[in-house]
Amino acid sequence: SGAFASGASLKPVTFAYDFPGPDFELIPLVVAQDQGYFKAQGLNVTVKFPPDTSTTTKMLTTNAAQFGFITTTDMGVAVNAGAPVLSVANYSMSNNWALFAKPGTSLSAAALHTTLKGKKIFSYGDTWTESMLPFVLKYAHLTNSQVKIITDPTGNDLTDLLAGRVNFSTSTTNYEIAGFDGSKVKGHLSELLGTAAGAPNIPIWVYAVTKSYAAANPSTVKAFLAAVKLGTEWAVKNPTKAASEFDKAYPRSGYTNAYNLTGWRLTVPFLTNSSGQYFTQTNAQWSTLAHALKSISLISKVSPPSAYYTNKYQPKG
Amino acid sequence: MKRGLLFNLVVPLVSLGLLLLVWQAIVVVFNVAPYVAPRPLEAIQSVTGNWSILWPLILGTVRETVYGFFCGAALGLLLGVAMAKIPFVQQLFYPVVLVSQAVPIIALAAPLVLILGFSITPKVVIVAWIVFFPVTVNVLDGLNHVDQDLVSLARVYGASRWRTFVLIEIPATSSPLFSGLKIGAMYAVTGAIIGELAAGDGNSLALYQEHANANLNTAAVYGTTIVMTIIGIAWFLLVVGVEIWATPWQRRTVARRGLRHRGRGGARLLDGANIGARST
Amino acid sequence: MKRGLLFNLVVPLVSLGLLLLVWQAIVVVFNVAPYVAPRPLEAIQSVTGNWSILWPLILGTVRETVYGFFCGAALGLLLGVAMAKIPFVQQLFYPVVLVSQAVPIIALAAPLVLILGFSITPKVVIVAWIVFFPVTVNVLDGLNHVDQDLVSLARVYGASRWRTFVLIEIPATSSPLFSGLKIGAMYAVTGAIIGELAAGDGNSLALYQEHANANLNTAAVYGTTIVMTIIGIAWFLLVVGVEIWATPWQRRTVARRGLRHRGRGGARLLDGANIGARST
Amino acid sequence: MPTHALLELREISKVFGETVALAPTSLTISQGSFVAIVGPSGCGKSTLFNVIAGLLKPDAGEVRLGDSVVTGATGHVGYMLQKDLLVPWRTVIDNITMAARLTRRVTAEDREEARRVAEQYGLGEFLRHYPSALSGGMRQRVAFMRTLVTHQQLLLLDEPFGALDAQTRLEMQQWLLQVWRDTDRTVLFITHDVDESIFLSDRVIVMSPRPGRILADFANPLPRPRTVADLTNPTFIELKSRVMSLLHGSNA
Amino acid sequence: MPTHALLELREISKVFGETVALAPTSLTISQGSFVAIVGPSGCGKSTLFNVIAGLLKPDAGEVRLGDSVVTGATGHVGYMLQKDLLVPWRTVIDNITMAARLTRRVTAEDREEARRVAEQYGLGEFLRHYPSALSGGMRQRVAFMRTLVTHQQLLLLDEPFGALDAQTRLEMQQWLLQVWRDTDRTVLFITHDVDESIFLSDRVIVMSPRPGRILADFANPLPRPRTVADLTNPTFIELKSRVMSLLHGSNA
Ligand SMILES: Nc1ncnc2c1ncn2[C@@H]1O[C@H](COP(=O)(O)OP(=O)(O)OP(=O)(O)O)[C@@H](O)[C@H]1O
Ligand SMILES: Nc1ncnc2c1ncn2[C@@H]1O[C@H](COP(=O)(O)OP(=O)(O)OP(=O)(O)O)[C@@H](O)[C@H]1O
Ligand SMILES: [Mg+2]
Ligand SMILES: [Mg+2]
Repeated sequence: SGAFASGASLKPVTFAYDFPGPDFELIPLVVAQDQGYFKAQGLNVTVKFPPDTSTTTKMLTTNAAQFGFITTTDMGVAVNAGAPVLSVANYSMSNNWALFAKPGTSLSAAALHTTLKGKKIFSYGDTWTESMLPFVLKYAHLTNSQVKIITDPTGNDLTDLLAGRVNFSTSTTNYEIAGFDGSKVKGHLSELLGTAAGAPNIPIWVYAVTKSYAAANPSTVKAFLAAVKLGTEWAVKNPTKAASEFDKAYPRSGYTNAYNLTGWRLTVPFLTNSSGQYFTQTNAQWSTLAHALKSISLISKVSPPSAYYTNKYQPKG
Repeated sequence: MKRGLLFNLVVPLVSLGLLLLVWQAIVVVFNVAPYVAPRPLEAIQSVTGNWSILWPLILGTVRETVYGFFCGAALGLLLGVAMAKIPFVQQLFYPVVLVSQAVPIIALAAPLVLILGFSITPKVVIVAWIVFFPVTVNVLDGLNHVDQDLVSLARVYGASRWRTFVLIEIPATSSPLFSGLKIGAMYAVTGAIIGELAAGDGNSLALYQEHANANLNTAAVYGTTIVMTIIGIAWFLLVVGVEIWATPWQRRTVARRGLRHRGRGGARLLDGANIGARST
Repeated sequence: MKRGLLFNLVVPLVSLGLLLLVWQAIVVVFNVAPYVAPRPLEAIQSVTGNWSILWPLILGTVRETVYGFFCGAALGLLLGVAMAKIPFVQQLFYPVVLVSQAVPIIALAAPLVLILGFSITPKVVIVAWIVFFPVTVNVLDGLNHVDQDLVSLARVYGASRWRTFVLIEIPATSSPLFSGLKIGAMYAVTGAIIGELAAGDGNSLALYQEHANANLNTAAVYGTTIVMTIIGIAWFLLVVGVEIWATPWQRRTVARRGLRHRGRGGARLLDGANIGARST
Repeated sequence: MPTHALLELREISKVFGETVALAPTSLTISQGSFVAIVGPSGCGKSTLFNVIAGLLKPDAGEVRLGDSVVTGATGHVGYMLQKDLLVPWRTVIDNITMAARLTRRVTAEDREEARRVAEQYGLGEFLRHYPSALSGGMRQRVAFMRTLVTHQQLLLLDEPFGALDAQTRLEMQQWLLQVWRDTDRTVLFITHDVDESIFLSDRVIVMSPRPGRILADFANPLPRPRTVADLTNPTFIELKSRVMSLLHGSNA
Repeated sequence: MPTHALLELREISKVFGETVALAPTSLTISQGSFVAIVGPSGCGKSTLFNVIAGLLKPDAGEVRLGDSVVTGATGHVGYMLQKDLLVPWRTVIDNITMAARLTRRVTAEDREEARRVAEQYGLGEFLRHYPSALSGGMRQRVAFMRTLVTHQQLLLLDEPFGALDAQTRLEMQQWLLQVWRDTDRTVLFITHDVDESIFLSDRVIVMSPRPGRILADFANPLPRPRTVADLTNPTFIELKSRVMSLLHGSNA
């Protein structure tokens, strides 16, 4: 495959995002498309958006999409449910989930017990927050009944936070801070990374395929990841251009360029591990995650790491 | 009547049973994975097997549905009466009432929560928002069609406006009123679910469903959908029952404890809807 | 009539204007932050200022609304007729029809997309799902109330069943049919929005709104809500217009090009809804 | 003819927009009499009744009932229309006592009287029926009983039998005469049916086409009690032909 | 009396469940005659018409029209009821041509004829009006014209004027006689109004209470043309009293 493929012989594949609409985390894909990396790999990639975040897995297993972008918790849940899916690469390498408070609020790991006690904490009800929050509460020596968790899947945590409806919100730094910039409220959000308060430092998003697809189309999976990697690297080097390419690809997304750019810039630091590598998954990340999910009863049994992932389709270097 | 009643209970159940059969057939024939779509029995078991967890959530949803229904019904009645009685109010409010229904309710949930907080209130408001409309429109229409000669007759007898309203106009509007209530009842639970999604205290049927979905526990997703639907249908049937009880003249010859029945239903928009209470 | 028409155009506009004024007043008086709620003008500017971006999205939503409306109306009509004509079909389908509306439609969107794919189809199906119901119920009710003496008279004249149906029964049902269509029209856009949220190609008014929300661009959230509402109202008014055009006997003494008008409206459930076309 | 004036209309007139519904009209009705009013459609008969009942305020003139002026006031007559105006959600007995319910609490006596009247006049078995179970004639009878138990001295009946078929109508007329004889009321009775007006009344008032005024006021010499045979009695025929010639002019 | 039999009923009978609506009944109607049928409510008059029109199949017996047996078949009579059954969504002219539209394409001739008939009988100005704009009498006239342009020789009129007030009714009766004279049809006319039955017909058929059968068949000696004055004519009164005594038995 690859370099000599002509337009006619491009292999059509479908990529399902994790969210009903496009946002800046899709930038590596957009760039890979725009810069012709997919084409160079002989791929014609169509991007689709699921009705909700848990449908991406179903789209993979029903072959409505061949590649998917999901959270590692989705992955854990899917394997637990018997869905034959497999993570082929990390998207981000670390955990940028955090607690947030209004500008000027003091938020430190040391004083967490008194800061959170009796307060309202916003959650989208997503499994990531549900599995991270227990670590933080444990760290702060708080039980579930000593805080009030507000679960609002259709709301906007920032609005509720800024309007004083909740005391703390939970989200990932890239989305939260990019969103906050749109509010034109002065100052900076107070922020406490989950990893600074007991949460494990594990990746949040991965690229996934089904096991059968990977087994039958190893070169396609490799080609896909190779192109995405090039796209990622290009976007890391050229954040401004990358954000504009996203704007061009999705001119009617409803996001401002500023949001996309800020969001992408805040995403970049989390894309590589401590040795500067993209994509590489580890046994440790998956077993930590599986145990965390088991501890909140989200999954019934912890599978061996190899049940969740493989690095073997990743480009070398 | 006896055969009719049996028939009218059996046929709906048969047709709903057929629905389950079709579902089962599709899942089996296309060999659909359980996390994509469950079999009917799995869906039902996911409810019965977690009954102790679900029961309080169901109660919560029922509570929101019922409170919202009553608020909406009261508001609808009030507004309908005010609009029928005061032409200026009608002129002023009719456009607003219409617009209120054209607003996509899902776009409304978030601002409502922001304004009303994370209590039961926004859920009740959303349910009421859905329920009041058919009630208002039907009451307005009903009051506008009350025989004016009957109203004049009451005046000739020396009746006050209030007594005329209570004793003549309101009962004369019972049939459209109940039509409005039945439509409202049917959609009320949808409102409660939208509200629960937007204003969760972490403990609601809608969130349970959402979590089950995130969990790829598709059986529970379908199971809770069935439960929600049953809440809606049950509430609807309850209103139908109240109508049958409250408007005996629609199907009886003789006041209660009499024996003979008449076959004519009296409800309007949902005339055919009185399952189990019509003779064919 | 002239004064009436003017009056009936002005009052709704005034009352909607008042709504905007109230909104503005609340925002100003309580000094509401722009990320919580924008001022009306900001909301409107967020639409006009992004018109070239929004226009294709609006067209998309309108397309889904309209296609879904027509599919739903056709299905509703067909089902209503079949149920009225074949008692067995009514017995079998009425429960299913009722249950279909008690299912929280938002719980339905995701499975539909999974089954029907990411095309316009699931959106159309959701809109049709909402629209068909009032049409079916009203057509069924309407056909059941066609004067049977009129039908007998047609038979005495030697008319076929089909001609009797087309020339007598269908026109006799026009008033409830249009009531059903008007209700359907009003809610159609809500269906389209629910569908867009679930079945996006990343390019839809609903997603634009969702993303504006994530952006804390509250002005755009309110602005797009207004746009959606206007789509709903416009489609509703169009149906009202078609009704006025198609049922001239409801308000005219003489067939078109005649001069005199009568004040009686003919529509049922939404009798009062013919804004701009009633004389008071 | 009767002695004591119950109702007195003095120069009553009523205009609706450009329509003169009633030209100034005066009329005196004595206690206990049965007066029929005939006249072409739209001549103002119902308007006259509405003025008497107090539903309409006349543009000019005065309505006197007994010793008091009741112009524009309500609550002093029994009233009955062609439409029976029974409320479908009440049983026969509750329909009969409706006037009481509309003004005050319904007492055991009210119900007792309603039952007595209904039994006396052939509806005893239907007390707990809803009106929908009754035939047209039965419904009009209930409507009349409802009018009767208001205990108003003056009853205004506006084409009460207009919607009934001829035979039922004849039965109802005989029935009405019987009730009237029993209960000693004063009846003003509008009809389009000349036979009916003569068969029932002591006095036949003929009104002119719009603007309505009184054209003639015939005393009815037909003895009571009356039977169906009277319809072909020469006295009857003579009065009928006089009334008809006034109504149909040169046609007759 | 007339010479040529148009309609012949031979021992027609009809039972609904336990109700004998029509006892075996035979009847011959000659071409061009105007026959009135009177009888108590529920005696089977409408059932008889429904059998003739083909809406009901009799349990026994035969309906002959001209030379053919038409039992249970439709499409061979004009029919008109007390309810005018005009369709509100069609103009007057389209209502008149409705029978044509229901069976085939409406031609220019159909419309031309409808226009001519409407103009001839006083509705020329209302051709493009909707029925809602017409008075009760005008509506019944349109309904009758609709019946007329079916070109059926036999017209069945079931209490066509039953819902009209007495004066309008009288006008309609005179109008009907005029049209009948002009158009040479055979009319069977059900009514409860004995005056009406005599005023219009050549022959008055009196039916018994249920189970309906023919009690009497009177030739009507009243000369034509007839005017309102005939209503008090002794010949008229005599026939009326004979019919009434049959209808009301010992009452009369
Ligand atoms: N509320 C009203 N507003 C305007 N015009 C009215 C009103 N009531 C009656 N009229 C008109 O006044 C005239 C007399 O009406 P009224 O009802 O008294 O006649 P009527 O003698 O009772 O006729 P009918 O025999 O048809 O009942 C008619 O021309 C009628 O149209
Ligand atoms: N379709 C039917 N089913 C059952 N019974 C019927 C039906 N049609 C008529 N009947 C009964 O047959 C009898 C005769 O009815 P029909 O309508 O012929 O009487 P009619 O002489 O026309 O009465 P009216 O003068 O009241 O019109 C009545 O007892 C009626 O209830
Ligand atoms: Mg009148
Ligand atoms: Mg009949």
